[in-house]
This record gives sequence, structure tokens and C-alpha cells, in this order.
Amino acid sequence: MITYLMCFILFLTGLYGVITRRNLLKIAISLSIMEVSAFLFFTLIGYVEGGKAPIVSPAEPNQVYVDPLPQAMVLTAIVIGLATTSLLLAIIIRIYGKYGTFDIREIKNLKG
Amino acid sequence: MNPVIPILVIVPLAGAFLMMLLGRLIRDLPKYFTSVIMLFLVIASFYSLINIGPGISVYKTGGWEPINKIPIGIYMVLDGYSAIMLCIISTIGFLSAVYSISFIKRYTGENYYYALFFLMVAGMNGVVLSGDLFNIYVFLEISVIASYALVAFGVGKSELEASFKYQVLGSIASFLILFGIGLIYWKTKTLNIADIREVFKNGYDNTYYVFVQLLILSGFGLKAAIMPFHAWLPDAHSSAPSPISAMLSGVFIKAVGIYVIIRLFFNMFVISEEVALLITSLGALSMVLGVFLAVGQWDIKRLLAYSSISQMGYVILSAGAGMILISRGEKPEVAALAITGGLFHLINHAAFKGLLFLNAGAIEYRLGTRNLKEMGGLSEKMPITSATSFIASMSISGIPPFNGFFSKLIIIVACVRARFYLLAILAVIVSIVTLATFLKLQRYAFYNKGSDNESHSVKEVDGPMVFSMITLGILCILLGLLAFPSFRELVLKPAVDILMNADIYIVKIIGM
Amino acid sequence: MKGMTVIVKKTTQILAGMIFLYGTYVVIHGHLTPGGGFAGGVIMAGAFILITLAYGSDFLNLKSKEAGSTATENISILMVILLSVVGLFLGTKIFFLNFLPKGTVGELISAGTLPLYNIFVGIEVTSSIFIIFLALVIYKEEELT
Amino acid sequence: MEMAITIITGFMILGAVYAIHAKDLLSAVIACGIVGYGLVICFLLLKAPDLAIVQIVVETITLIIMVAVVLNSSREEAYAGLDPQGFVHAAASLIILVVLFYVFYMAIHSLDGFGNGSLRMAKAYIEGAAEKTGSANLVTGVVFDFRGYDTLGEATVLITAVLGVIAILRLRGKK
Repeated sequence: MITYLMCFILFLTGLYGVITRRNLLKIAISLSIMEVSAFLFFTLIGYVEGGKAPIVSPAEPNQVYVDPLPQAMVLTAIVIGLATTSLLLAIIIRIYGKYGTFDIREIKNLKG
Repeated sequence: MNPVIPILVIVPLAGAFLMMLLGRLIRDLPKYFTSVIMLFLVIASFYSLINIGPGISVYKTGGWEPINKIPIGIYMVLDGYSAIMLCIISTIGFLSAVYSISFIKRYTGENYYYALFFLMVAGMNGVVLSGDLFNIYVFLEISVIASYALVAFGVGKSELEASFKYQVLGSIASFLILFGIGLIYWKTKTLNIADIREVFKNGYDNTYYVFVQLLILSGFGLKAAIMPFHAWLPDAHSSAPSPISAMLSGVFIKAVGIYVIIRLFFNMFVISEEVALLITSLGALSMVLGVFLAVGQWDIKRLLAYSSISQMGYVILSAGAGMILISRGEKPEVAALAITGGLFHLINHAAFKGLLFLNAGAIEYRLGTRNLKEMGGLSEKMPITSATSFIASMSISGIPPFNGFFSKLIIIVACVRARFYLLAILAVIVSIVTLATFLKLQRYAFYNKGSDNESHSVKEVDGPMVFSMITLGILCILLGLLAFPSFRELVLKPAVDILMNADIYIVKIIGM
Repeated sequence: MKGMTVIVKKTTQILAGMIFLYGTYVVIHGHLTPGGGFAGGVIMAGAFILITLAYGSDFLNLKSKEAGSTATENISILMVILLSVVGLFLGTKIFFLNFLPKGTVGELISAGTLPLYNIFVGIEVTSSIFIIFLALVIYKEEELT
Repeated sequence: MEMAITIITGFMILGAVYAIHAKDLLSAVIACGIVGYGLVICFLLLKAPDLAIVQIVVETITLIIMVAVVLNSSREEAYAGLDPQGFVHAAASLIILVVLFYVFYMAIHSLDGFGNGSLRMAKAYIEGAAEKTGSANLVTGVVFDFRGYDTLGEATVLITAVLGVIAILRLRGKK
């Protein structure tokens, strides 16, 4: 039970970072922290006590294995996370090029 | 197992990749290639709408049959409700693809625009067709990432900042959805929507259940720009290129946001009354605040973006009213009427909001400005644009002969019969304020002689843009016919039946 | 971006080949040992990134690299779609069918279409991540295609 | 086992807090690396070797890109000190997060604890999966055969990101 709570605390730290930080790169870092906690949460759910890694070896059949489905989901989610992070960094590079600063207060070009 | 279902997703995907390859060889292949493929998609989706009727057709990818009644592979599900969404996606997609043939000449990097456009359509088709929770998340990510890049396509100062804000909020929403899926998998150990409802039926802890529903609602609610999460919509929709903001407002927030909310809350969750009350109040809140924010805007596209929020409030409100009635178990025919009104308004809003954004794009294409104060007297110089904009403005504010009137009428009648008088009064007030907003838009943009823009050459926009606008205008008028019982039976009734009693959905999928 | 010192270049010459070899091993044995298309593809991309970092952008003609890897990326993803669609057109009309013989578990040629999926997804992931690295890190100034 | 993962998650939280509050951006990026590589260790402890390989290399590449972004721009954060408005903002968001944590704590009370989960959909992926898909590695079997349609979406996400990055990094948007 404690590991799930710690994992959610990590998620909340990332959320806190996104809400309060002014710096664009800090927001990108906080988003990748939230991402890490989501992956950890999925893998914690899939763990089975005393289970082996999900590799079947023909030598010793029918062992107790860890649940492979959350691992497949996290594999997909990691690459989605890489895609969103690289797109976010591309936008940050261009915003730094145009505005000359990472601080969100000076970037308030848009109303509302 | 009809093969149309995977074709509807593969064709736009393969189109995007083929076009990236061939785009370098043949100079202007992408422009016409996109419109041809989107036309094929229109035909395929209308074919699937007609021949699906009240049935549900399940496509088991990979050919994995369920083992003792538990589905193991990913199921692609086509039913009345998703067929309607497919038709909206492909029609508005086709018209904005034709529109952008001449609009995107002003932008550099056309190949990337058309490839991202295809990927966005493929992602939306994937979300609408999938019956598996994690699969909805993956295809949602495809269309969302494509829309991040398309919002920032102009690479100007405000576009980049709008896209950054949109992406940060979108990423938070995706993580909330991931946590929701994690919690659901933790309890039910399965990902198939029908199977999850099977497990949820036999008992759940209430705090857990409400928390999961809140997570999923806020995740997809942010994609649908419901009021507390709407901050990104006005910037993103106003700084995107016009055909893209027509797609975003007309189709994207529906297919990725509202469709999934209605599908999950009717077919997956066992509806509880307090969550239904929350959804209805969120809908009413976004309906009222959206229109009051829209009245004060002077940028034409921000005005349209805010009015999108309030029109979506109508749809959420009617779906929420249906949910309350179902959760209380009283008056099922009034709940069915409310949901019919919601879906009908969804279809109408796609037509007239898409048309309004295309008109704003035509004005911006010719005048280069989006500020209502600098426009004026366009009705003589751009007759077609002003005519279609008049049709769209009248139908969005619910003037009788046009389609907006019928759908708002059904929603208000449903609210009155369900004795939610407050909601009915709010709906009428918002409709009046919407009429005021769009009269202001018409007066300043088209009929106000005051301004001095006679000097530079303002003439009607050329071929493809005019074709799209005229077709959408005709659609706005024809869609009004859906209100009559004969047409409503054919199109809306199957969708409402599936949403009303989720057991048909389960028996068809688990039973198969 | 200029390259690094000679020491780094020399070690890269040795290391990059081995990293790439390890990446291909992980891709090809994806259905036997941990790893697979994504893991191996990312490792192979790491090998290319190491070379570009060590030798700097003036040494390699990066514009053609970017165009070339976009082409390989698109071809390999089209092959993945082709593989999945072949199941569609085969007799049983099922999308993503594993139509090749499954063979005995644990041997190299065993899991039907899985090794082919692994290889094509591996190539596609390698070229995608290499393009993202090229676009983001090396030449932000020049005009892209 | 559970204690080991709790300790590592504790270190990851410390790294995350430092990453958010660090004044120098480069050290913030490195602190973000603590979180990523901590996850690799957790994956190994939770018997997920596939994910450990992918995560370690993806984390390295993300760090390379982030360091390149920081070095090409300003390293120190324009820190305007603890302005009162920021303090109120931080306190308000802290309260919201504590409420969220309490609701999460109440929600997961009724669910089965760490490690003794029963399997439903995944039961078919373990029993006889090796024969059905032919692959000894069950995760690859799930990723490419049972849920191959997801992986097609997955590869498309990566290509969308590539097209997006190239589209955003164009120098002139409009002609």
C-alpha cells in the first residue's frame, strides 16, 4: 500500500511543479516527472508476489509469472512520453528563439 | 467482422506515410491526394452508417476469440453512435481538406501540413472505432500530438505560445487518463469496455468508483474543453490555421472529448446520480460562461472559440440530463429524448461551427486581419462568404428554418418534460445571448459601411474555399430535416438505443 | 557544432559499432530474450547519436542524413502496415493475423510474423529518434526541408 | 521487495523536489535524470527487464536533448525571489494536492494490496501464450500479437512526433 502512495506523491510533486513554476524548462521537467510516476504506477499494479520475469523457458514449464499486460502498456506509454517530450522541447526551443527568455511571465503575449 | 472497420483506420494512416514519401517526388500531389482520400472516407463512413442500422459489428483484431467469455484481443466496435461520429469526422475533414488546397498556399511546408492532417483524422477514427480502453488512449495521443503541431503550424509568436499552453494542459489530461486506466485495470484486470462493465456490475467501493469517474471525466473533459478546463481552447483555436480550427472546433473536441465521455459514462460506468449531477452542472456552467465570454470578444476566431465552449455545454447538459434520469430510473423516454437532442446538436454544431471558422478564414485570407473593428462592408465584395456566414449565424442562434433551432428545441423540450426548469431557462437565455453575439459579428464584419477598406483589392475567395463554404451552407439547411421522425429513426435512434441500455452493447460484445 | 577531441573520436569508433551490434541483437532476438523492436531500435539510435555527437555536424552532411532517414522511416512503417494488412486480405480476413507458421518456442525462427514486426518497428524507431535528435540538437538554425 | 521500492521511490521524490526548486537549470535537468534512472531500478525490481532496457536508453536520449537545450540558452532561472503572489499560489496548490492525496488514499483502500493481484484478461496471455504466439518473451507476444493494433498506433505516434518536430522547427511559417 505504501508504494502506491509514494508513487502518487511523485505524481503530485510533478503536478505541483507544473502549476507553480514559471520557467518553461522546469514545466517540461515536471511533466516528465509525472510521466515517470504514471509508468511506475502501472508496473506496480502488474507485480505478482513470487512471480518470475515473463520469459518462458522451455526447460521449466508453467512457472508463476508477473502480469505481462501492464508491461506492454508501459512500453507503449514510454514511447508516447518520448514523443510528447520531444515535441514540447521543440516548442520551447522556438519560444526561446522568439522571446529570448524562459520565463512565462514575459511570454504573456496572448490575452486571457 | 466486416472489413470496412479496419479500412477506415488504415487508409488515412497509409495515406499519411505514402504522401510523405511521394510528396518529395511529385510537386503538388499532396493537395489533391488528400481530398481524394478524404472523399473515399466520406463514402466509406456513410456506407457503414447505412448498413449498420441498429446492430453492432465487432471486429476482433488479430483473430483472438474470447476464452471462457473474457475477451483477450483488442476489439474494434462499430455501432450507430460511432457511425454518426465517423460521418461527422470524414465530412468536415473532406471539406476542410478541399478548403486548405488554396488556403495553405500562404504557408511553407505543405507536405507536413497534409501528413499531420491525415494523422489527426486517422487518430480520431481510431478513437471512435475502438472498444478497448488503452487503445482509445493510444489513438487519442496520435490525434492530440498531430493537433499540437498543427496549432503551432504558423510558427508565429502567439501560435507557439498557444501551442505550448495547449500541450502542457493536454499532457496533464493524458496523465490523468493514464491514472484512470491504471485504477480501472487494478480493480477489473481487463481493458475491454464491455468486460469492465461486467466486473463493475457486481459491486464496487463507492469512494474508489467516484474517484475513477472524476479522473476519467477531468481527463477527457480537458480534451472537450468543459468549463473548468477550457483555458487552452480560445488561444489554440484562434491561432491555428483556419481549416484546422474548423476541424478542431467542429470535430476534434467532439470525437476525442465528448464522444468518449458519453461512451464511457453510458456504456462502461454504472451511472451514479451524484456524478450525473456534476456533469450536468459542468455542462450548464460552460454553456452560460462560454457565451458571456464570447459576447465581449473583438477577435473573430476567439469569439467563435468561446461560442464553441458554450455550444458544447448544450450537448453535455443534455447528456447529463439523460444520465440523471437513467440513474434515477424514471421516465426513460424523456432521457432518450434528451440524448437524441444532444447528439442532434452535436451534428448541427459540427456543420455551422465549421462553416463559421471557414468564413473567418476567408476574411483573414483576403483582409489579413481578424479584428472585427477593422472589417466592414464585406457583403458586396464577398457575397458568397457573407451569405454562408449569414446561414451559419442564423442556425447557431436557433432561428426556425435552420438546423440549430430543431436541436435546441428538442433539448429544451426534454429539459421541461424532465422538470429541470432551471436548465431549460438557462438554455433559452444562452440561445438569446448567442443570437446577440452573432448579430454583432454579422453587423461589424459584413454590413457596417464605416471602415475604409475599400482601397485594397478585396474580392471573393477562389474555387476550393467557395466550394467548401457552399456545401457546408447547404448542409446547415438539410440537417434540419433530421428533426422529422422519419429521418430521426434512421440516424439518431440506433445510437440512442445503444447508449440508453448498455446491456445490448455488452451482450453483443461478450456474447460474440 | 564542432566535433570533440581525438580521444572521444577514437573511443567512439570502437564503441559505436558494438552498440549498434548489440541493438541489432536485441531486435532480432526480441521474441526470445527481453527487448524487442522498441528496445533494440532505441539502442541503435543511440549508436548513431554517439557518432554525430563525437564527430560534430560539419563532418557529416546532415541534411541528406535527415532526408534519408525520413525515407527509411516511412518505408519501414509502411512495411509494418503491409504486414498487418496481409492478414486482412488472406482467407480469414483478420487484421494483424499471425499468418506464418509458429514453429517451436525458444528457437530463433519461431514466432511467425513477430520477428518481422520486430525488425521493421526497430528500423522505424531508430530512424525516428535519429531525426528527432538531428532536428532538435544539431541544426536548429538552418532551414529544414 | 516492497521496502526496497519504497526507498527508491523516496529517492526519486527527493530528486524531483530538487529538480523543481534548483536555481541552476543544468542541475535541474540532472536531477530529473535521478527520477528517470530510479525508475529503471524499480523496473528491474518489479521483474520488468524489457521496460528497464527501453527506459534507460530513452532517459539518456531525453537528457542529451534537454542538456543541449539548456546549453544553447540561459542556464540560470530568472528567479524573482519569493514574491508574495507566488507564495499564495504555491500554498493554494499545496492544499489542493493534499486533498487529492487524501481522496486517493481513501480510494485505494478497498483494492487488493501490492503483489497479490488476481489475473483476468492476462490469464490467457500467460497460459499457453508461448504456443499461441510462438514467442518465448510473453511481453513481446502481448505487444506484437495479442495487442498488435496498439503497436501500430504506437509507431504512428512516434512518426507524428517527428513530423510535428520538423513542422515546428521551420524558420518561416508563412510565405
